[in-house]
Amino acid sequence: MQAMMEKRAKELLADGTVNRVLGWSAGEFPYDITPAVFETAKELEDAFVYNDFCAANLSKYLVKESRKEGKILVFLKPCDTYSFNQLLAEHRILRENIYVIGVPCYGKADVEKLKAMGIEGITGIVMQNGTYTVETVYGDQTVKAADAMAERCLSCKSKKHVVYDELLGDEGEVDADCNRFDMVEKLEAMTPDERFAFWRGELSRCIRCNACRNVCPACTCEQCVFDNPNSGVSQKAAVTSFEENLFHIIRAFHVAGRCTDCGECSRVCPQHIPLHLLNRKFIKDINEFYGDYQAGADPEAKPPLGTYDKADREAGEGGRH
Amino acid sequence: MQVNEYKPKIVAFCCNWCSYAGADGAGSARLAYPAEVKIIRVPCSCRVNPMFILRAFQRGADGVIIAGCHPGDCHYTSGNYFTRRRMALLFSMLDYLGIERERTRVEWISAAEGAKFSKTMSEFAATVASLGENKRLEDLRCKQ
Amino acid sequence: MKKLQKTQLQPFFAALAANASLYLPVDNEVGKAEFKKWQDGVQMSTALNTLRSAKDFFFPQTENLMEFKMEGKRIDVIDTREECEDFVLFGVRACDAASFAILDRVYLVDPVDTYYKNRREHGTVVTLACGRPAETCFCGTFGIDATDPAGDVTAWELADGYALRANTEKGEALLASVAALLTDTDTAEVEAEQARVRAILARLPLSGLTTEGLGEGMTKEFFARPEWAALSEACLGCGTCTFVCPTCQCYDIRDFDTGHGIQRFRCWDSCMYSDFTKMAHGNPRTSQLERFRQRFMHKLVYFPDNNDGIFGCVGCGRCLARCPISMNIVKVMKALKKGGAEQ
Amino acid sequence: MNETLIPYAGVVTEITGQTPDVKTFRVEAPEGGKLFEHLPGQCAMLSVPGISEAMISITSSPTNRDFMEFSVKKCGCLTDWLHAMDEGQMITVRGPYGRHFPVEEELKGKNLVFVAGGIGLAPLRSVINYVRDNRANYGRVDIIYGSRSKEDLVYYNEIVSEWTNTPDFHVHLTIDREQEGWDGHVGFVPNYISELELSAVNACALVCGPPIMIKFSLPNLLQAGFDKTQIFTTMELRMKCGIGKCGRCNIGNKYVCKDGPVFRFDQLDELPDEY
Repeated sequence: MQAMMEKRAKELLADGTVNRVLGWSAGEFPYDITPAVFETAKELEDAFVYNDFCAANLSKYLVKESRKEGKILVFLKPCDTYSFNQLLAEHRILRENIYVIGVPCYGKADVEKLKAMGIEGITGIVMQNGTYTVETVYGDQTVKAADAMAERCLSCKSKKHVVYDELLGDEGEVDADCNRFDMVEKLEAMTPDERFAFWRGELSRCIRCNACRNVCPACTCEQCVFDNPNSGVSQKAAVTSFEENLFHIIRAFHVAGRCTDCGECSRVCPQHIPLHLLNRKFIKDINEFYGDYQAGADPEAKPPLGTYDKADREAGEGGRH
Repeated sequence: MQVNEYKPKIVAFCCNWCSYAGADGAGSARLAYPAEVKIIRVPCSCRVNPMFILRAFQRGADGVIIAGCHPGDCHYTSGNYFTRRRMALLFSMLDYLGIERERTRVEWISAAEGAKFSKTMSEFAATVASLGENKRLEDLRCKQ
Repeated sequence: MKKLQKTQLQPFFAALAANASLYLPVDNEVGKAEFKKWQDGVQMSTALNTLRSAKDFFFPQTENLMEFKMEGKRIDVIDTREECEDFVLFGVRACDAASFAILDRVYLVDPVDTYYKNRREHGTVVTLACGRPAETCFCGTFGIDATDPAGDVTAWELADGYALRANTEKGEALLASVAALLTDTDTAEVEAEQARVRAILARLPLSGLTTEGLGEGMTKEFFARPEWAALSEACLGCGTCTFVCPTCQCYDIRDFDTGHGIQRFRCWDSCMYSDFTKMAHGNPRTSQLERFRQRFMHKLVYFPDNNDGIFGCVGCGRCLARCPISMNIVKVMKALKKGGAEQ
Repeated sequence: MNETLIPYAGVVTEITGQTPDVKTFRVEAPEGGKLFEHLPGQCAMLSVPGISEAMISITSSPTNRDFMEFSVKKCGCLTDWLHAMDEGQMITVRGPYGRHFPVEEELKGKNLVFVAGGIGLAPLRSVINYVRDNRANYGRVDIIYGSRSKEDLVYYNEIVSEWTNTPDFHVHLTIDREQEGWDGHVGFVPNYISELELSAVNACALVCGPPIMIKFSLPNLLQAGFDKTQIFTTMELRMKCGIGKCGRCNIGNKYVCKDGPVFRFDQLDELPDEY
């Protein structure tokens, strides 16, 4: 797939369809891959990569990149296309300056999972036939790719690209039976005290680095409320447990109905806080309260918090309670 | 020695066009409502964003109630319908985080419903009083 | 040199904790190590390093500096400083131990930061030599020896126990306080362990990285380099690298109105944030490129300039592991060196 | 042990309007007298707890034994608050911070040329009054000061009643545009420098004003024969600690709060062209 993508990128650069390519650039190790803009065939040859560790969702970079001169080629995985559509619906990206190539994804790997198996000192990873042969300074180890799959990919909602100009590989399908709300339901089934204890344990680790916010394709405000010194909310330090709660409630609330569940927030959290469980709660509630809604599936759809129905339930009413 | 009875602090965000007038109505009809209820007038119930509610808790509130016009009667046509959706989600989230859901409430009270205002506030104050002090959304810095 | 039998580890912790609060790496809810207070039954993590650095103990993410009482036109300044309690940090790695020396160069130079100094004076650091370094490790680049870390006491994990060496008076006192649990030993076992680990360190992928061509006096050379554009392109402008970094020391001072007074607190800040240099009449660093450049120039040039050539990085590898987009100081160093070679 | 981050509380005993958006605040210790000593060009962190803290230059001369003065232009939360407050209000002050103008070193015995624009006169006023109080130690003094209009000239009364009457003080005022009731010079400061035919012999120049004024004044001073080692300026950036630790006011390896705010122009050349 990497070779095929590189070839198409070079062709589109050569025939002038696009003048830049937004993709992934290889790093020091097999897994530390950085999003990058390539301008020449040489740059692509030197660093372009597409493998199981290309986890970053590139769609948010288009907010900036699509406003530059010329057209840009972007490679989007299925879940990234939902973010793309959502950005489009919110007029945050300029569609006419973007050429989308959909690329298949069978689930991305999480190097933390390898490390949790005690695999350290990684110098190389050969990815083949569903297994990873991990070369380390302590000897080689073979791992099933499925065992190293990122948590978010284990409950992938869709392998279908909802938008593209061109598709490489086969079209996947929406998985209506994905069990992505399992953990939310598990939490809902707990007592309030247990839930409170669970979230205190998780949120108390927050270091307020803002990675979750900054990576989120739905967080594209010109100025975030948390960056406004007059809001009385400190941007960079959760001084008390209250502020930890406040930040995470508001962060999730501001993307409620807009979050496509791409899972980037949890992926980037340096403290491994399962932030997606907050977003998924909103998604699940919206589905239950106002009918099934998948942000980004249809750019023309009305956002659930931007509309209403006279027969809506009352706040605090119904549901599990 | 006299033991101080616990009185919850309650913030009531009241829509200017109905519930605030409802509070007035309660006053002129000499219908009592608990003194612990502090009213903040807002132009419409949908002016209340989640941050207002959380900050009220931070600053010492034990309960927060939003009072707006009855659905269909919004001065701005549809504001309260949006309030309803937002607060449905927010309250559910607070519950999800293990924060007592009874500390937050939305009620529709018209300008003519002074009696309802008085009754609702008394009831809410009693509910909150039974929960005791807000501990889960408190900010220790703001405690004396 | 002293030796502690492995079976005596918990009694050793208990003895230390009897005199002062003892903190050591412990696995948390998600199986990652973080420094936590020891109490009976708490097991030390076997992880190579903690997610967050140990700098919190001397330079916490937030701390109250003082309070103000405001009454009419009157302001009373209340000094809320308190003498810190004695504490012991066990299991600090060589990189983090080296970071304390870097923080000292900021906070203990005149005018001394008394908040930092207080904690530094009351803390005793027991370091633990690395046994199983990771691919992200490159402390050797900055002349740090993972097999012989600094600290008040240095410890080595051996097959059947721990070797302990006091390096300072504080360290001597600490070992003396638990002398009953220790036996004398020679350095042979430690030397064998060091040789084993040094052989691994030499095989690490970043073992060849040097600081050659970086450091003092390189401001003009690096400041306007074209590489910054590509390096900073994907940067999200979050504070992850800064907050997990053991040497990042920038802070913000903010006031919080408690309703009955004003608390002035200090919190970590990040030069990666857009408001870091924002003033009432504008922001001198308007782009992420400028902010990104500041972070790395500070560690690789400005800090060495002002500190006898010592770099503001200890090669702990946390930013390599944690950056959401996998951009980090190693990539920056390599790109700057490569760009320099091509020029 | 003293902690430099903990400020003194001082009383604002007098507030004088200088221009429509600049006021001068006189600050004394609650028991009277100065909160601390300083040297010309040094700054202090002024704060109203709960609002903000900011670095402001001390505009009074250290030779003033009774109080300190700060001239503040209204341009942000803290300064808005200061402008709205009444006399008798307390504020907090800590300092002094930064390097001062070398009044007892390089400047001593020299002819001095002061070049200022707008509020930029505030830090120089400290030096000017220091020179007036130690008149014998310095030679001829030229003060070139410009602002947008006559109303925007700070310390106007002090300039015309005191500075112009000091022996061998030559004050050259200018405003940007013609204005009724103004028969003085009209034009920008940098051009005025060239028109004045200043002598660089045994002289030093002290420049402070908006960045654009500094930028265009420098070549004209060089043209007049000044060397970069004879020209001093003072700068400002966002600061939090004032002691070179919080990490935000650096230009290259220099912190403006600690290594500045006073820089000699040849020193600035060593720094990267960041701003």
